[in-house]
Amino acid sequence: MEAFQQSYSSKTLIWPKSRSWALAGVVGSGNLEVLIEPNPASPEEVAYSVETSIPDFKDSWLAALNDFASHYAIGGSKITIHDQGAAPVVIKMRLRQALDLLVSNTQ
Amino acid sequence: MSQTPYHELKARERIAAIADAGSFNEIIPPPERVMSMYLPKLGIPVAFDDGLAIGSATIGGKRVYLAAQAGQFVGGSVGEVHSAKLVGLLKAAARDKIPCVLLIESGGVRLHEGSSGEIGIAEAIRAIFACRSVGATTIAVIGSDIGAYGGMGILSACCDCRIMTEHGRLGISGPIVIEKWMGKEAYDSSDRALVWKTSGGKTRYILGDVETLVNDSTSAVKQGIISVLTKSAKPDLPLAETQQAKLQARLDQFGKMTDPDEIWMASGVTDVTTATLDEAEDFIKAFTRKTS
Amino acid sequence: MNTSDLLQQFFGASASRLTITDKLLTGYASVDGAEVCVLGTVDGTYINDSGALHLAAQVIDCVKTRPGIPIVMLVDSAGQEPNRTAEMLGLPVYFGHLLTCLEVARQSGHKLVTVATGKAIAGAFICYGMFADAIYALDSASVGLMPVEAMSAVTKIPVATLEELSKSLPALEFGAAPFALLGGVKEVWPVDAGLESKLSAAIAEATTEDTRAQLGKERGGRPQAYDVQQRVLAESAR
Amino acid sequence: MPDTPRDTRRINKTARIKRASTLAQGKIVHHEKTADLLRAIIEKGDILCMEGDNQKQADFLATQLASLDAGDLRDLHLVMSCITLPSHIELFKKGVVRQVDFCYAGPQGNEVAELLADGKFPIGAIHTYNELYARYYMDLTPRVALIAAAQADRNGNLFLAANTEETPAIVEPTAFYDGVVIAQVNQIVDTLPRIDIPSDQVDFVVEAPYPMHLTALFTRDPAAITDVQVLMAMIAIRGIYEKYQVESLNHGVGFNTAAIELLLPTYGEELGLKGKICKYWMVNPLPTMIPAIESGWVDTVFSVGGEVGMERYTAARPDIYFTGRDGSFHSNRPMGQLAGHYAIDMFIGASLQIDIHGNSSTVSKSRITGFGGAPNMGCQPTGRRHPSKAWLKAGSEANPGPGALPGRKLVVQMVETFQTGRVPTFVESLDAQDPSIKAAMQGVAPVMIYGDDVTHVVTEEGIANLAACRSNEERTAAIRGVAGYTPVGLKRSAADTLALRERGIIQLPEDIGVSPARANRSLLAAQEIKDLVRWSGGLYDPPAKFVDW
Repeated sequence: MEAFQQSYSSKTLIWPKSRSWALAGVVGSGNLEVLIEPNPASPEEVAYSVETSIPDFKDSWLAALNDFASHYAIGGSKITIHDQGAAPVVIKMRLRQALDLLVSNTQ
Repeated sequence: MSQTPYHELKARERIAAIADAGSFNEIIPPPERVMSMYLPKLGIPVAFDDGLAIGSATIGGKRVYLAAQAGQFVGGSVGEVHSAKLVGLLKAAARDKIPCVLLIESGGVRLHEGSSGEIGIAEAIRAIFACRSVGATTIAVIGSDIGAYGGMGILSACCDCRIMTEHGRLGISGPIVIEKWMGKEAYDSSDRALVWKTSGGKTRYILGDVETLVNDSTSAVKQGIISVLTKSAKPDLPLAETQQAKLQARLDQFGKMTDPDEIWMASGVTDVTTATLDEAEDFIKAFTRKTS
Repeated sequence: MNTSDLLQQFFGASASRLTITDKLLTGYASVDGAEVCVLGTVDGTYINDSGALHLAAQVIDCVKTRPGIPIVMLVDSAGQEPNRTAEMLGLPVYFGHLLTCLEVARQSGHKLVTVATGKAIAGAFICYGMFADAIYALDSASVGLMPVEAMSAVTKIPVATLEELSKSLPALEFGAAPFALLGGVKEVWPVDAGLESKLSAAIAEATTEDTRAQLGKERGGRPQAYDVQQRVLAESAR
Repeated sequence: MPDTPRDTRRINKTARIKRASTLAQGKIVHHEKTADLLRAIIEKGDILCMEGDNQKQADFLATQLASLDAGDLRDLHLVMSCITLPSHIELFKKGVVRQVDFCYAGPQGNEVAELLADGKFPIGAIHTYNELYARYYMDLTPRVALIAAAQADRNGNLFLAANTEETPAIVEPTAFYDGVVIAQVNQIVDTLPRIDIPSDQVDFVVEAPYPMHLTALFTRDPAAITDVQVLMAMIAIRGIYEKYQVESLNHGVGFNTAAIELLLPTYGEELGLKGKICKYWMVNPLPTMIPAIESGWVDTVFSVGGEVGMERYTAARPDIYFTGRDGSFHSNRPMGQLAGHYAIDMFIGASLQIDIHGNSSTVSKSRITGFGGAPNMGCQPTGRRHPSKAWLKAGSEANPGPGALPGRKLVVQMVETFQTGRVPTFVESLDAQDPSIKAAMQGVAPVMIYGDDVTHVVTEEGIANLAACRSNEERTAAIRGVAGYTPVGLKRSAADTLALRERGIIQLPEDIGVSPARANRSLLAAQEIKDLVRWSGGLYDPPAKFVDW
């Protein structure tokens, strides 16, 4: 297991009134779960926290997380990830799904 | 866009599809981070919900408690937190006398948490009977490839009702365990056709172990749940005696058979090949027609 | 200790009234002069569909013919029998039926007391013994999910790691004492120590409330279970 | 030298046959006498061919051969397309093999690597299929061939059923150069459905006690296709199939291309591509093609081999598949490979490793697999002269020059940037370049497909058009541009990537109108094996290991 935290600047997310969190994905082989929660203290930053079962992959993680922070407005949120060896494409897919779930009105 | 089959959905997607829109109110939601204390010590990633989402909801307008297991997370296995959430929910159902619907996808006790999950399942079984004795219907929905095995197989068998799809499997020992025990000649676990014929929804339906067999779609599963929400099987002497006779008759009639197809045929299915491919509705119709 | 000595310890001379068929124990005996119904497994046998049905028949008979007498369950079974045809015939449903019969008994006022006398492993323990109002184990009994070696083989976690961890996590340890720490067993009894009177007292104090989670918390073996259960009950009541 | 005899092989063959004559009734030998037959026929130093590929195996004969004592089998030179069975490996362990020339060792790849490390695997060369078949007519003609057929009649005529595969390619050179052909058959019958190999070319027939082993190698369960693979399939359809109007093609066996097959009736239909692309196929009867065939996408399919469970379906679709006069499916490996070499617009397949030059390989130090047929198709056939739309368009993008071909076959590598377990697909240098591996191959690294032959690399990130690159540096930058978050990809420069994107050499999903949000399994025409059975009208009989109902 490896754990690390990293913050990146990102445009401020307009937090929906009805929701305080969103979860996407499941922890399982080659998969991960992403929990996005508000972090109003830092509106222009996203704070990532990652726990992964496959170590020595931090460079790729950070590159993918940084890309996501620059492509989407997620400032003012903290994102926690539990990972069991997901490929970067899955990481980005789940981040996007969590964001979609958050801003959509469905549950 | 076609509807995603029930067996392909993840636990939370199942809840979203089965509960009336917007009605699910999660108990101990993910941000609460009530997670396994065992897995981190074993170097295994944890899940925010420990592989079980629980809450209250309405289904077809009727209030229920609802739980869904995440089969992807350590095989849907039942550890200490997972089982405690389940037990709490069942006790709440007994207290409030409302139905409890379990969307099951589990290989049984989580070995990584040792006897803790085993006792948890035993407690959950006690709680199921507490529900049954007050008429709070307990419903096990089994429609995933992982199915309901081990302790969760036993637990499912204790519910008032079981709803299965042809993808669901209900058993105790899994095919790999049996293959190791009996040898590949007796049970080839890679022969999935045999595995499903042994434990799958259709055979369970034929033998009368499930209330209803439904198509592998969320709408069919939801309809199935609605159709049994008011059914209950209070544990009393007549029920026990009827079941005793039925299970004895099953042993007498089929006990010497080894091939599930034999059971199908002896139960009145004339065209096994077609019946194997049939959707649940056609299967039920064909089976009822043949046997009536 | 062999089976007949053991039964002697629990039931004195009345043990002779019990029957063992295919390593399944059934019948009626007395404990401290009071009649009880007995069902159980012996010699670490595997329990299968017909075995479960055999025990269920005993429970039904008891409810019908001996209203209200206590039911004593003795457990010495290595597990459910891994067998394809038993699975095909619906083994979980047979076990579920046995449990249903026991619930019928409970509802009809029969007290249910279990003593794990030998192996009390996995499904074999779940399918009747663990369903009792009160559960005890002899100190010599092998109680738990599975031995550490077997757990290691399935989880791919080295035996040494599991053994080390089990010092702080009794759930990973195998045996009656750690199982008691989890609340799964109320009390561990030494063999040869007045088992009949212990059993008699156990029957007397048995109640239908399931207190295992609370015990597990008090004894430190299951630190999370009780609080989580309570929390669900509280949150759902809001 | 008029006295030098010029018929020694014929005389030798006569002697061999005579030695075995007491074991046979006519050409028929009882299976219990198989070991004796092999002992009587095989001589020291023989070039011995054992039939077997990634699907069909002369497994009974191979097992019988492996049961012989080392003293009975000396100094053999094995020629065989695939080293697949434990009994093949057994011969090397016994130390009776002087040299082996082969194509592919997939299932035994780890064993081969171990034997190689122990110096017990004397490789002549690793070939592509047609390359080895060609050498059967030149310097590697078998002295004895052990082959497999479905049925024989009492005269020794053979019926090969769906899996003709390479049997004729082995039998013909052997039989016409005085070698001995021994066939194992599932059954001896009075009358064959059709004759695929005439008895003239067969010396002995053994009815094996069990049917030959057949692997359902080309069956891909749609349930295992991921959303990411759907995304890649969408990218490939828009960025390559549609752009070049690919009419004739070969697909590899992976889930990536299975996803494409299952998107044709949905996504492809929506793009209006039916009748414009994917009409002529050189592929085995892939179950995942059933929906496309049933929706009228496909004109013809020719195959190198059969596929377990597709017998009734193929027989019922003779407009699509090649079938015999008996009505059943027919295949032919060398001819299929030939078609895949000369007559297709596009080859598309996957690989385990791709380096920064576009070279790919499936070989690692712990696993020696070889080539099979991919290089025959994943290459530029410089002997091709007939034009097609796709061929000309791809040619127009490639390096211009007075001596250049006017057209180009599309050779597409379709890979996820990471394999399972987060092993990067893109590497600076292939494992195949390892000195110990090269040493065993006379200094030549076992490259599956060379970068110079590859026209496109497709990943979940986008498409790199390698053919349109004008320098090696550009090609490397294009590969890095689609290599995602692999170490190779992390080394890209944003400026290079942007410049290549402006020239259309790198294309991201949005550049070709692909919305990743739509990349979902629900877009597949079939989501599980049972859907394929339904599409086939019940004609497809999936093997038991693919059934979950």
